[in-house]
Amino acid sequence: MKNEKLYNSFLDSIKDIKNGSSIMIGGFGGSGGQPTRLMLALRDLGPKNLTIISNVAGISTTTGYGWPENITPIDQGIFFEAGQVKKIICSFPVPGTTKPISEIEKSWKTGNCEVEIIPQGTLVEKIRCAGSGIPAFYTSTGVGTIVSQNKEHRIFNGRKYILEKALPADFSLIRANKSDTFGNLEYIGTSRAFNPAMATASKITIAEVNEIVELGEIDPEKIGTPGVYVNRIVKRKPGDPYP
Amino acid sequence: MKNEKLYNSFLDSIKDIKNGSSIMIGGFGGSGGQPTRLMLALRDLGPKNLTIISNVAGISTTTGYGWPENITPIDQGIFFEAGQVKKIICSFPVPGTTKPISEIEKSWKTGNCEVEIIPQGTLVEKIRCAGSGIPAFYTSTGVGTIVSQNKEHRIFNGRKYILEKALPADFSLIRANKSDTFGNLEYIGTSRAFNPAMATASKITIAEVNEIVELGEIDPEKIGTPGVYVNRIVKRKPGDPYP
Amino acid sequence: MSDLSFENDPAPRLSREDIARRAAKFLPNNSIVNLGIGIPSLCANYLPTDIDIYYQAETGLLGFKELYPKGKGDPNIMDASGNFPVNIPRLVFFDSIESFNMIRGGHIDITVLGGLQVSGNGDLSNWMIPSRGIGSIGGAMDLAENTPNVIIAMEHTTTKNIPKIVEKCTYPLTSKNCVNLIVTDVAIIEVKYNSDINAKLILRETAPHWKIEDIQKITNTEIFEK
Amino acid sequence: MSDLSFENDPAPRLSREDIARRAAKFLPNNSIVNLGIGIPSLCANYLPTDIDIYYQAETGLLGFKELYPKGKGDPNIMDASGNFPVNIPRLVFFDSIESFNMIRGGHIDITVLGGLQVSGNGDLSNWMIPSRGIGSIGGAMDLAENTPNVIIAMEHTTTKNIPKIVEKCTYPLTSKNCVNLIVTDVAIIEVKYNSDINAKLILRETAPHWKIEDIQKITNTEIFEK
Repeated sequence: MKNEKLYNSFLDSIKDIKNGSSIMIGGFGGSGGQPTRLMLALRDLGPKNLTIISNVAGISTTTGYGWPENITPIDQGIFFEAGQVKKIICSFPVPGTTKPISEIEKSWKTGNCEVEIIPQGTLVEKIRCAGSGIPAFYTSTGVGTIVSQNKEHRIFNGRKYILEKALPADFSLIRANKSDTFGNLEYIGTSRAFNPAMATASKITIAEVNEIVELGEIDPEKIGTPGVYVNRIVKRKPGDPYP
Repeated sequence: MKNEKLYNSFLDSIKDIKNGSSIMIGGFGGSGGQPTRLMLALRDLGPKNLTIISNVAGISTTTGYGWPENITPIDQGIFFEAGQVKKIICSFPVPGTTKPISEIEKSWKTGNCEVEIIPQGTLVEKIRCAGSGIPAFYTSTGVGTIVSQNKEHRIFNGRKYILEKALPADFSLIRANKSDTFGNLEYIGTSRAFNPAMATASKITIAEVNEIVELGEIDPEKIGTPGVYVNRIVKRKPGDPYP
Repeated sequence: MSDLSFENDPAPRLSREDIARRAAKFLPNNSIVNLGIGIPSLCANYLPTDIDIYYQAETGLLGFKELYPKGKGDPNIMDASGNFPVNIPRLVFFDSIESFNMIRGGHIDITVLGGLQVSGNGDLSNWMIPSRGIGSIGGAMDLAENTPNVIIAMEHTTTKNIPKIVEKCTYPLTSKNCVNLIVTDVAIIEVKYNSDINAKLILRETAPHWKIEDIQKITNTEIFEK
Repeated sequence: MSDLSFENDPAPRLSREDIARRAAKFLPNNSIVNLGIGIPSLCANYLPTDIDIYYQAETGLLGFKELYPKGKGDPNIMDASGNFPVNIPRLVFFDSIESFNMIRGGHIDITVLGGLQVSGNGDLSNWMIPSRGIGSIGGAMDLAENTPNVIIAMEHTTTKNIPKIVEKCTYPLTSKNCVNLIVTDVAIIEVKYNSDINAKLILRETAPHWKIEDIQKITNTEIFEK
């Protein structure tokens, strides 16, 4: 029987992404856990007016953040350079240094895109909530800062908290080391990061993996994302130079 | 240097549990993942007016639920039989059958204890929230039922939800297969259940384990509870007859 | 055939196994399914050989099939009914947080649950008999409220022939407007929603020799021809 | 000694490395510590040999020590500064949900963060310079707001000798009333809370030849003798 989750081409796996789609991009920032091939395919596909949701975003190309030295970094900047982004929601869109200026900062400065900055823990919890049927939660992170502006405040046990709402998306592009044919994913080290949360939070989740193995070939105690959350799986070519 | 997390005796590891303490008991219900030796020690220590928090509770002794056939089950009923419980918070306190009557139902019928029944998903999320700095969240589970009585209702995206609050405790008694000397825990199969959530949610977390190994001897990709959450570790005697 | 028989029945009611067999027909290949305790758990025995289901259990388990016979198996691989599934090489384990992310997040395709009462607008009561005063919710509320497709597998009446399909549930509710299909020992009834909260019961199948009038007689709310 | 020197200084200010060395003294053995980018990340280089710290990184990493030199290491084992720690056999990996359960839940003992401004009542600004108009929050707000012990390691003033310890922060806030200790190139100052929101700055140590009057001159809010 045909396994409908397996795709042979990165471009085929994302071709229903349309103008105006919202797209989560996994990993932490840096090359580990980043779905680099899916990102390049999305750039090549070329949909516009995208909302991009990711954590650290667009700083690797200017600072080398989280990339080995022997390879030119790829990051979310490619979508800004191509004029595909209406809005980015992230926790870390610019490095401490101001030179060279990143693609995101450039796009923001010229008014070509909106940048919404969310504390990292709040961002991942908003994403988790979208995947797990929780429409909103309270956190003290951001209380008394611009993050709390126009948000509902509430006191529990004498401490002040703000209401934060679930953040879903149309597509999640994620990255793992291995997938089995059902989409159970195994991650390595810190490459988990935002991938497991994002896998649960979109209508369609697409996983870029180094290897696809048979059911049962991943140690069940090491599965980081159960296959119920994964709609499409694409394997990288052997010897792909990107980490 | 002395490792202050390692205890030689189950009784020593819990001896600061006092009358009126609130205590989470891990596992799902059944023998897998249940901290049976810590429970027996708590019964022997004898504090009264306890609030017990667990999932499926007290049905193994009447139905054999989740126990192998060759051994007499132990469950939360031991605390009720000993008159130690003021209140139990759980999702599944009685089996479908009414005979024989369980210790929890007996205690409830005679007015000796309060039983608060919470949907399982809400219960585990309330516990998780207590450990992760989230004072409250919204869920649709229980809307329109007695679970929603006296709770705040709120509509998000056209659907009705109720506000549920974090549930912390004084002590968590949990169970894992292995611990390293820092308290990183490895679980097996479905013995995870409520253990990882409860490990985070109490002032003091005490882990009953089959084996204690050196740092680095648990595959870091298989650690289910990072050691930051574990305050005390007690190893079972080799050949313990309880699963 | 069922143990139950009532003098006005036009023909025997089906057995618990028959109910499970009929409910199992509604589980599509490769779907993610959570089976409740009782009749629902029997569905697993009646799947056509070309249908492969990924069963999920609240205990933190996905992908199991066969259960060990009573007295055998590993207590560290348990389903929510307290059975020990066979450890086949496709199982996934996770903790209760993840298990209910999956359930509450609507990632389970279908749940088959038992019922004490189902109302004409799809309300379900299945966790407490009021006379007992205490009951167990377990995962039932999360499953019923959040699973896109809820199938109730139960006898059509109590052992005293009191209807369990009613205009309004009198037992404590599990979830409102949640039921999509009711499979009983005499009928298969679809709950067709006109809006989120208004529904009509549509008769889709009957047991042999049962007509809609016969079924209506032991149903306390109106059922309609398809 | 620092690159900075100002004509009214009674003696040289300490270097970034010295600040890190002084901050590192406040990290007790076996504590769980998250180090921010910049000066804080240098603390790891100045621990006494008998002190063992479990560093946590937002990336989902606990227990690391040494970092690979630039150009080496495994991108799948990364800290939040984008460095690649050496894979020693005590590392724990987890995803971002768990990483921030740990942080937001208050399970990190101490965080050492950089600062742009700290106010007399312990408010911290460290994520955006207003003139730039865009900044990065990352994990700083979660860490500052929820960690029981927040140490700020920074220069006492800007390169233009403008005080960074102020009566009220004018830069966008990271968290209010969160700072417990300020370690600078001329002083170590404790933020002593009288209530949750009212605090006093208490001078605990000075750089060689610096007196409280000298430090007060480059501090825009009152500091007190211990």
